[in-house]
Amino acid sequence: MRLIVGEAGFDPGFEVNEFTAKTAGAGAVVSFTGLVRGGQSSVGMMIEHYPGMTEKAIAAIMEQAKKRWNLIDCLVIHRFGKLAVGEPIMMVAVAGIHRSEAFLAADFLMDYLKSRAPFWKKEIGIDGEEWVASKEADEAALKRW
Amino acid sequence: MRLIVGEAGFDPGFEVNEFTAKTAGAGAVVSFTGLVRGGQSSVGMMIEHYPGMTEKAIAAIMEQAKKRWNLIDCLVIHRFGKLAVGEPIMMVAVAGIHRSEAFLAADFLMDYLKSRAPFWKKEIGIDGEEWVASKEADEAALKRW
Amino acid sequence: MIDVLYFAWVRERIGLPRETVDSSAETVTDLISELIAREERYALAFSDLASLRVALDQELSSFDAPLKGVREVAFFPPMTGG
Amino acid sequence: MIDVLYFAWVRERIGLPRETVDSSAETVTDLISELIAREERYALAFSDLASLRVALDQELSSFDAPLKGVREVAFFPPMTGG
Repeated sequence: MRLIVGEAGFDPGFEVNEFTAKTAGAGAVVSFTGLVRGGQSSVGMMIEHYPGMTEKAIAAIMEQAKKRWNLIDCLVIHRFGKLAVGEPIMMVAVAGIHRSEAFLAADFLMDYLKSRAPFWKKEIGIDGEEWVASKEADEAALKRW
Repeated sequence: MRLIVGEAGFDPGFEVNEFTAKTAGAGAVVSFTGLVRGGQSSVGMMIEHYPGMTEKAIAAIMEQAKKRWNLIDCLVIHRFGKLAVGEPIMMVAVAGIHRSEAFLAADFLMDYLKSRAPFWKKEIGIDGEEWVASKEADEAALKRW
Repeated sequence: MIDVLYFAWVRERIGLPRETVDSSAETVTDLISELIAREERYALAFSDLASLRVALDQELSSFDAPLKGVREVAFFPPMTGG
Repeated sequence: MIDVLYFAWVRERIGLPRETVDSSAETVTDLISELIAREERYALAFSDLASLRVALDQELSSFDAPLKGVREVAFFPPMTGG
């Protein structure tokens, strides 16, 4: 398992290839990449996090996913700091023996990262900044698992 | 939308990056890569397909996914011919505004490619060859949609 | 005249990937009956229709579908793509 | 002595990211009451507990949790990662 929490940009395609190359026996690799969306007035994003807790919380979520779906491996990269529109914010990659487990695990990881990893996004617009509000649907999504 | 059906190998990471670079406005990119799994006696795979129908069937499935989940774009690459253990067989990539649509669309594409795109896999083992049997679960999976 | 294509183990059992058949069959089932009557290898390939699929002009179809206007019929086992 | 950390808009309202507090509060709620009593900006930050979350020693917790043995308390809005 590999977890990177950092300010630096990353290359999702490179990362998924590196990840796949190390997972002998996998039949299925699912990856998710979250990108900074542009809006009419949005010029970027600022992400704050809780150093220490972030790593612990994500490692626990990965451990849980790996065990529950018998994954061969999983990867999480999550950035903080200032990001421009179009840049990757984070990615997960999951390698499983079969497809269904890989899809479920990636979906699970995303649901948990969204509501249980201590990151807070602030949208930077031309007219000012605004904290992204959490959605009730995000919290509700955890009940699926 | 981009569809490639061919014998040549491909680089999943490169393809997902190319795909992402062209999808302005996407917040979520989900990719799936299917790989040839090795077994105790498995040394590779031979994939047969129905030229003409393959392209038509996949294009129709992509069109349906794109409309239903309001995707920004989607990509399907599927190989035929002889493949070695560890090689990528196929991939899908889906770009959506939000995460949930991208996950659903990728899952849908995979379910349909599995049972509605005219490919037939034959496992090549050290002791002989055997056609991969379809699973009832694969057909049942289509009822989810 | 109709083009008949075979894939995967259907192709292997029949021993060829495609052939042009002079048939006046009205439905897929009729065509299968004509083929079975020809030779043992066809009877073998078509012995269990539940394990077969058919496409008419490259669209999945059913065995009772009419063949009127169809130029290409393909028989194959359930697909295993992805 | 307990380290109290603030994130996102909680940090902005209170005006600092962390501070060390000399407190004998027995629960998180008690600690919040002490902070609110200090200054208006705390009262503002803690005016709606439903929109706040708390972590004790980097584990999500509840407001009625005891503080005995806890070295680090963090207050923040619901997370928006991913």
